Amino acid sequence: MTAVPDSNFAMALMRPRSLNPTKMLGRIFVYGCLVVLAALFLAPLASMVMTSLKSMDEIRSGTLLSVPQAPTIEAWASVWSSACISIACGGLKGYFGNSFLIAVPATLISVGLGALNGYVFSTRRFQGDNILFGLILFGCFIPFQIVLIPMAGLLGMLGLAGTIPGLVLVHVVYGVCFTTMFFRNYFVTVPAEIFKAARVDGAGFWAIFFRILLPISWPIVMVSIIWQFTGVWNDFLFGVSFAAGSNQPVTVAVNNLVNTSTGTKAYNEDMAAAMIAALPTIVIYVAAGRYFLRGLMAGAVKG
Amino acid sequence: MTLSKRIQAALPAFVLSPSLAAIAICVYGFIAYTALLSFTGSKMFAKFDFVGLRQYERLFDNPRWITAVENMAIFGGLYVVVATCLGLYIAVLIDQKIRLEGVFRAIFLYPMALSFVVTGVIWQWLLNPGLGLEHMVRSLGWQSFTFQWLVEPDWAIYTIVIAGVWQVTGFVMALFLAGLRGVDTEILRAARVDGAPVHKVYTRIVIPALRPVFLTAFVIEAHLAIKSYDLVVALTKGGPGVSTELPSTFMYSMTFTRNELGVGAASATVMLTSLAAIIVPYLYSELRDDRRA
Amino acid sequence: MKSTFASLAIAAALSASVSGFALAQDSVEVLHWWTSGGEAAAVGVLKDDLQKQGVGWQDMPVAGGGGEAANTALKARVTSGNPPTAAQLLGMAVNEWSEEGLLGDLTSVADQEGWGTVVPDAIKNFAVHDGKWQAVPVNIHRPNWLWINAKVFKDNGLEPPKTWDEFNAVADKLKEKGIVPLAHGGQPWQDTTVFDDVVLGIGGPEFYKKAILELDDAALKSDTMVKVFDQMRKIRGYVDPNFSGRDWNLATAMVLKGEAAMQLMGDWAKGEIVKANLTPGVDILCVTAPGTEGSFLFNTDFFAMFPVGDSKLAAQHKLAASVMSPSFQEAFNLVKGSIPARTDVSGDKFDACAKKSMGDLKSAVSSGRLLGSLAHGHAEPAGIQRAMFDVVTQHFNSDMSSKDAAAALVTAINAAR
Amino acid sequence: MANLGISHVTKSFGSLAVLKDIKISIEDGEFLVLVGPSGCGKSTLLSIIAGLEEHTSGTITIDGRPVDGLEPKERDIAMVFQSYALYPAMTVEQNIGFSLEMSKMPKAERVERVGKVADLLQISHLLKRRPGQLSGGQRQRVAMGRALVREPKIFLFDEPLSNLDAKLRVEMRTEIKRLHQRLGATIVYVTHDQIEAMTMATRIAVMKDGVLQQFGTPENIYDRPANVFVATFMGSPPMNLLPATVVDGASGPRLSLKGTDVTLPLPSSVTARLAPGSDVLLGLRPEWLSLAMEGASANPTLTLHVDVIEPTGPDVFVALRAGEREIMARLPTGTPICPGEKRAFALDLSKAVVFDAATGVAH
Repeated sequence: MTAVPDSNFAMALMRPRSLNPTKMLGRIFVYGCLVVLAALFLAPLASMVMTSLKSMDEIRSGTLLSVPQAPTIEAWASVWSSACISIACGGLKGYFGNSFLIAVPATLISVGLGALNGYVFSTRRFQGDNILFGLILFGCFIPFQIVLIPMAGLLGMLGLAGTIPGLVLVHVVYGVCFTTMFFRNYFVTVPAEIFKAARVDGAGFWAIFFRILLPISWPIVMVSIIWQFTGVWNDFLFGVSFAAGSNQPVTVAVNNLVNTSTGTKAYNEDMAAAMIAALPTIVIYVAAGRYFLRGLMAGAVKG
Repeated sequence: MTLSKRIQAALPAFVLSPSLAAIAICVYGFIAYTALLSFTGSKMFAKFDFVGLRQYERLFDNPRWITAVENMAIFGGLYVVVATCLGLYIAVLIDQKIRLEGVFRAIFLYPMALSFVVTGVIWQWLLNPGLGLEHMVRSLGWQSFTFQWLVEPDWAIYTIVIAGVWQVTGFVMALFLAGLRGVDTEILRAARVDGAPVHKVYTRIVIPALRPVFLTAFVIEAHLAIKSYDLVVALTKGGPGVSTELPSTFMYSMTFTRNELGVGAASATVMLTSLAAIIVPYLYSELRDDRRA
Repeated sequence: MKSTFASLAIAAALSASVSGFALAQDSVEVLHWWTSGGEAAAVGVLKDDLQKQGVGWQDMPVAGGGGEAANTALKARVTSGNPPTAAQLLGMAVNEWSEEGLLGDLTSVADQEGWGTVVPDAIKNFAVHDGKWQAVPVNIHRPNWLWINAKVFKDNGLEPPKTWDEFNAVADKLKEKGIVPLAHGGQPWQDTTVFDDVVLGIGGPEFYKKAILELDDAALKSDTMVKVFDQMRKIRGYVDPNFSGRDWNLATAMVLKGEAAMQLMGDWAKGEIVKANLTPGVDILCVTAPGTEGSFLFNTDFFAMFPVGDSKLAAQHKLAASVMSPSFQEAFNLVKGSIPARTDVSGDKFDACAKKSMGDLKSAVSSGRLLGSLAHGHAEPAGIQRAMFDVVTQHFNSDMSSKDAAAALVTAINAAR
Repeated sequence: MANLGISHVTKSFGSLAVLKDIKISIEDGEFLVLVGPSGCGKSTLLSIIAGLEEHTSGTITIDGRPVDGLEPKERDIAMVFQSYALYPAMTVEQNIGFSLEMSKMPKAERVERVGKVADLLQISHLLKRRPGQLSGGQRQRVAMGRALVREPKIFLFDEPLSNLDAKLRVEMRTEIKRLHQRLGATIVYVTHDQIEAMTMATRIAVMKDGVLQQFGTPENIYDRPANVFVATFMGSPPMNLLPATVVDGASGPRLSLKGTDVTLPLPSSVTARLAPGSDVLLGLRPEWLSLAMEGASANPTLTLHVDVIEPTGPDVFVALRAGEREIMARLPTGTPICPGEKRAFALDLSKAVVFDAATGVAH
C-alpha cells in the first residue's frame, strides 16, 4: 500500500529548513485557516453527536453545541433496537440490515460491470465507441425523479416490484454509468504495450482482465466502491418508491422515525438515528479517504 | 474463423450488452417516455391524449416555475463559484505539507458521506433562529445577533447554498488536491529559481495548469446543482412561501403531489435539455482526443 | 473470494425478499403515513383487531409531508402492478384515484354492514363513487379549532374570541404583554389551515362553499376575499419571527408552555396536549375558530381499497369491515384524537373537545354546514389545492397586497385546471 | 527457429497508406533490423508480424507457414517492448512465466524454464520482486527473459534499448548480440538508431514513409546505399554528397565537381551508362577521405579548407569546406592538421557511390 504521494509543491517550494519569521507567519496562517475551516465543517457533526447524547430536558435548555452534562447513549440504544416505527418497535437494526442487503450486491455488481465496460471501452476500438461511451456518461446525469414511474412499471413487468433484488437492479443500472466512466478513464492510462505484451503471451480477453488489469486497478476499484456504496446507502427516493414495508432501507426508516406528523419530536433520537444511518458511509470515507484521493488522481481527474 | 475465435471476437459486445441494454431502456427509453408525456394532458397517470405544447405554455405561465428557474440561477451560480473557490483554497492549504493531512482531508470529505435526511436535519437545526446559530450566539452574550436567513423569503435560498457547499466542497477539494499533486514539479522549481513568490507561483502557474480540473469540477457541480432536490426538501421544503423552489422540486411536486404529470414531464424535459446543454459540450471535448492510438 | 461474497450477498438478498413476500393468504398490506406517537398506536389498534380475526398485517409506513412521500410510493406500487391491499388517502385523493379507475369495490360488505345510513353524506361522497363503496373512512378530524392556553388568557383577563375582530383585539393585547398571540408553523398546509378558518369565519359557510368548494370566480375576486387576505396579513403580525418551516407540534408546544397563547390547528393537537399531561378543554381550551361556530370543517382519513386478487379479497373485506365497526371506530379515535366517522358511536368515553365535536358534527350535518377542508384535501383535487396553497403561502410570506392575492388565486386556479 | 517471409504487405487506414508493398525475407537464425526515422512504419510492420495488427494485403509466413489472421499466441513469436510492458502486479517470476502459464504448462516445468532463463540473464536474485522495484536495466532483462522463456520461432524487439542510458544501451546491445549468437535465434529488431542497426544486424531493412528503401547486409547497406536517403540515414557523420556533373573525358565519362575545377574519374562501382551533362551526387563516406601524401597516392585529390576539428578519441572528425559546401572527413587521431589550413585530401573513389541528383537513386 502506497500512501498518497507527498506534496509536490511543498517539496518544490520549501526552502531549506531555516524558519525565518515570514515563514513562521505563513505556517501559522495556513494552520489557522485550516483549523477554522475544519471547525466549521465539523460543527454540524459535532452538534449531532452532542445532541444525540443529551436527554430531551437538556436539549430544551441548552444550545446546539453545548457539551452534554450527563451524556447518555439511551437515545442510541432506543433508536437501534426499540424505537417504534409505526407498529414495529424494533428500532433501526432490521432496516440497517436491509440497507446492507441492497448496498453490498448493488455496489459489487455495478463495480464489476463498470470494470468490464471500462475495459472494453479502453481497449477495443469499434465504430461509434466514443459516442456509445458518451451516451453512457450522460446517464450519470439523469435526475432520478423522472425515472420513478417508468421504472416502477419496468420492475412490475420483471416481477421485482417491492423486492430487494428490484432495488439492487435499479441501483446497478444507474450506478453502472458512473463506474464505467471511472474504469474507462483509469484504464486508458494503462500503457497500450501492456495489453500487447499480454496478447503476445497468449492471454485472452478474460486473462488480460483478471490477471493483468484488475490487480493494478485497486485505486479505481476503491473510488468506485466508495462512490457506489455511499450513493446506494444514502438513497431515499428509490428506497421509498420501490421497497415494500419490510424491505425498506435504513434511510426510509429514519425518515419514518424522524418525519413524524403527530408525535412529539425526540431530537436526541432523531440525531442518533441520523448518526446510525450515516455511520457506515462516514467510516468508509474516513478510513478510505486516502484511496479515494489516489483513485481520483489515477484516473477520474483529467489533468 | 473457428468457434473459439468467434466467441473471443464477440466477447466485448457480449460484455457490454447488458449495461447498454439497461441504459438504453432505463435512461434513454425513460427520457423519451417523459418527453412524450410532456405533450400529453396526463394528470395522475400517463394518458396519451396529445395536447401539443399546451403543457409547456402552462409551465412557463406558472409563477412557481419562474421562481424555480430564478432560484436555480442564484443557487447554481453561487454553489458552483463558492464550492470551486473554497475547494481550491482548502486544497492549496492542505498541499502546504501540513501535519495531520489525513485528518484534515477526512474532515472536509465526510459531508459527502451523509445522506440528505441527515444533512437536512442538521442544517435545519443550525440555521433555525430559535434553535441554532442565532440562539447559540445570543446565549453567549451577543444579544443583538441575528441570523434569520432560513426564515427570510429573500434569504432562504442562500441557506440552501450553505448546506450544498458544505456537502460538496470536500469532493471538489479532493479533485483539486489530486490535480495539484499531478502538476509537474520542474515548472515549480523553475519558477522558484526565477524568484517568484509562493502566491504568485500558485496564481500564475499552478492554477492555470489545473484548467482540466476546473472543468471536471464545474461539470460535477453543475449537474449536482441541477439535480439538487434532497437538500431543499430536507431543509426548507421549498419555503418560506415558494422562495426556495428549484426546478427539481417543482418537477417532483407537479408529478407526484399535484397530479400534473404532463406539466411535470414538461419541466423535466426542460431540465434535461439544459443539462444536456452543459454536459454534451463537455463530453465532446473530453472524448474527442484522449484516446490512445 | 470476492465473487463468493457477492453470490452470498445476492442469495441473502433474494431470500430476504422472498420471505418478505411470503405473506399469509389471509393478510393485508396497508400503506400509511402514521409512523409515530398516537397515530402509530392507532394503527396498532387496527392491527390487533384484524389479528383476532386471523388476518395478518403487513405494514408499509411512509412518513413525511402529510403523505406526500406515501403518495409517491403508492403511485410506484400501483404502476408496478403491485398495489397494497389498502392505502391511507385523504378525501379528494380518493376521488382522484377512483376517477383513474384504480380502486376496488366494497359494496357487498357495505350493504351487508349497513354503512350507508351511519356515515354523513359529505363524507360518504368521498368513499362512494358511481354507487360503489371504494374506501372506508376511519375518522373525522376538525381543523377549525382554536386552541387556547387557559392560564395565559385568565392571567391577562381575556375571553376566547368569537369573531376575527375579537381575535385581533385579543391578539393585540397579548402582543403588548410580550406574549406571542398565535403559535404557527410556516408550512403551506398550516398557512392554508388558517386561511380556511378565515374564509369560513369572515365569509360564512355559503361563501366558503362558493369560493373554496365551487371555485366561483366572482366569489374568489370579491371584496370578501380581499378582506380575508387583509386578515391573513394581520395574522402574520401575530406570529413570532421563527415560524417559518416549523412543524405544527412545535407550535402546539409553544401554547402548552405558555410561550404563545393560541393556535389554529386541527384536533390532532390533542395528542400533544395529552402527552404533556394537560387536559383538553380545561388547561387548553378548545373553541371553534373565530366566526366558524355552527360550521364544521372536516378532513377524514380513508383507507382506499385497491383491486387485489380473489385470494386476498376476503382479507380485504375483513379489513374494511373492521375499520367500519363501531368498536374499532371508538377505540381508534380515542387514541387518534379525532371522532368516529360513523355517527352512531357513543361519545361517552371521549373528552370534552371530542364531545363538542360530535355534537357540532350532528348539527352541521343537519344544517348542511359540514364542509370539506381545503388545507386537508377535502375541497379540491391536488393540482388546484396546491396552486391555492402557493398563493396563500406566498401572500403570507411576502408583502403582496390583498387585492393582488385574490387576483393571483384566480389565475393560479385557472392555470391548474 | 524459423525463417520469415514478408511479401507484398500493405497496410492502410482508410486512404492513408502506412505500409506500401513491403517485401522482406530472412533465413533461419538471421538478425533482421528494421530501421528508419519515426513514423516510417517499422513498428507497424513489427506489430503486423506479431499479429497485433492486421495488414491490409499481402502475406506473412513464419517457417514457411502463412500466419495471416492468426492471433499472436498462435504464431509462436515473442516480443520485447520499448517500455518493457512488464505486468505491474506480478513478480518477476510471474512475469516471465506468464506466457507458459497461459499455455497451461505444468508448474514444475514452468519453474524450471523460468529459472534457466533467469540464470542466463543473471536476474535470479530478482525473481520475487515486482517491476516497480527494479532499475531500468533490470526491467529490460526481465522483458527479455519473458521473451526468451517461450523459446519461440522468432523474437521481435520493438526499440528495446531506447529507454536506457547510453552506457547500458551499449552493454545490452552486446548482450542481445551474444544471445543471438548463442541461441541462433531468428530476430526482428526495430530501432531508429543506425548504430544499433549496424552493430547487431545480419540483415537491415531501411524504411521511410512506409516504403522499404533498401534491404541487405549491413556492409551492403553501408557501402552501397541504394539511394540518398539510405546513404545519409546510415552512418554517422553521414555520407558526404557532392554535386557533380558528368562530363566526357578522354578515357570515358568523368565527374566535374560543382563549384570547383576538379574532375574525377567515375568510380568503379558505377555500372550504368551516364549521359554527359547529367547532374549527379557523388557519395563519399567521411573515412574515404585521407590527407594526401605528397605525390604518393594514385587517388585523386581535392584541396579543402579545414574548418573545425572534433576529436572523438580514436578518430578525428574534420569539418572541411569547399566553397559553400561542407564535407566531413574522418581521420586517425594524431593526424597533423589545424583549423584554418588548406590541405589536399585524397579521395578513395573505389567505394564511392554516385546518385542521380534528381531521383536520389544510386547509379
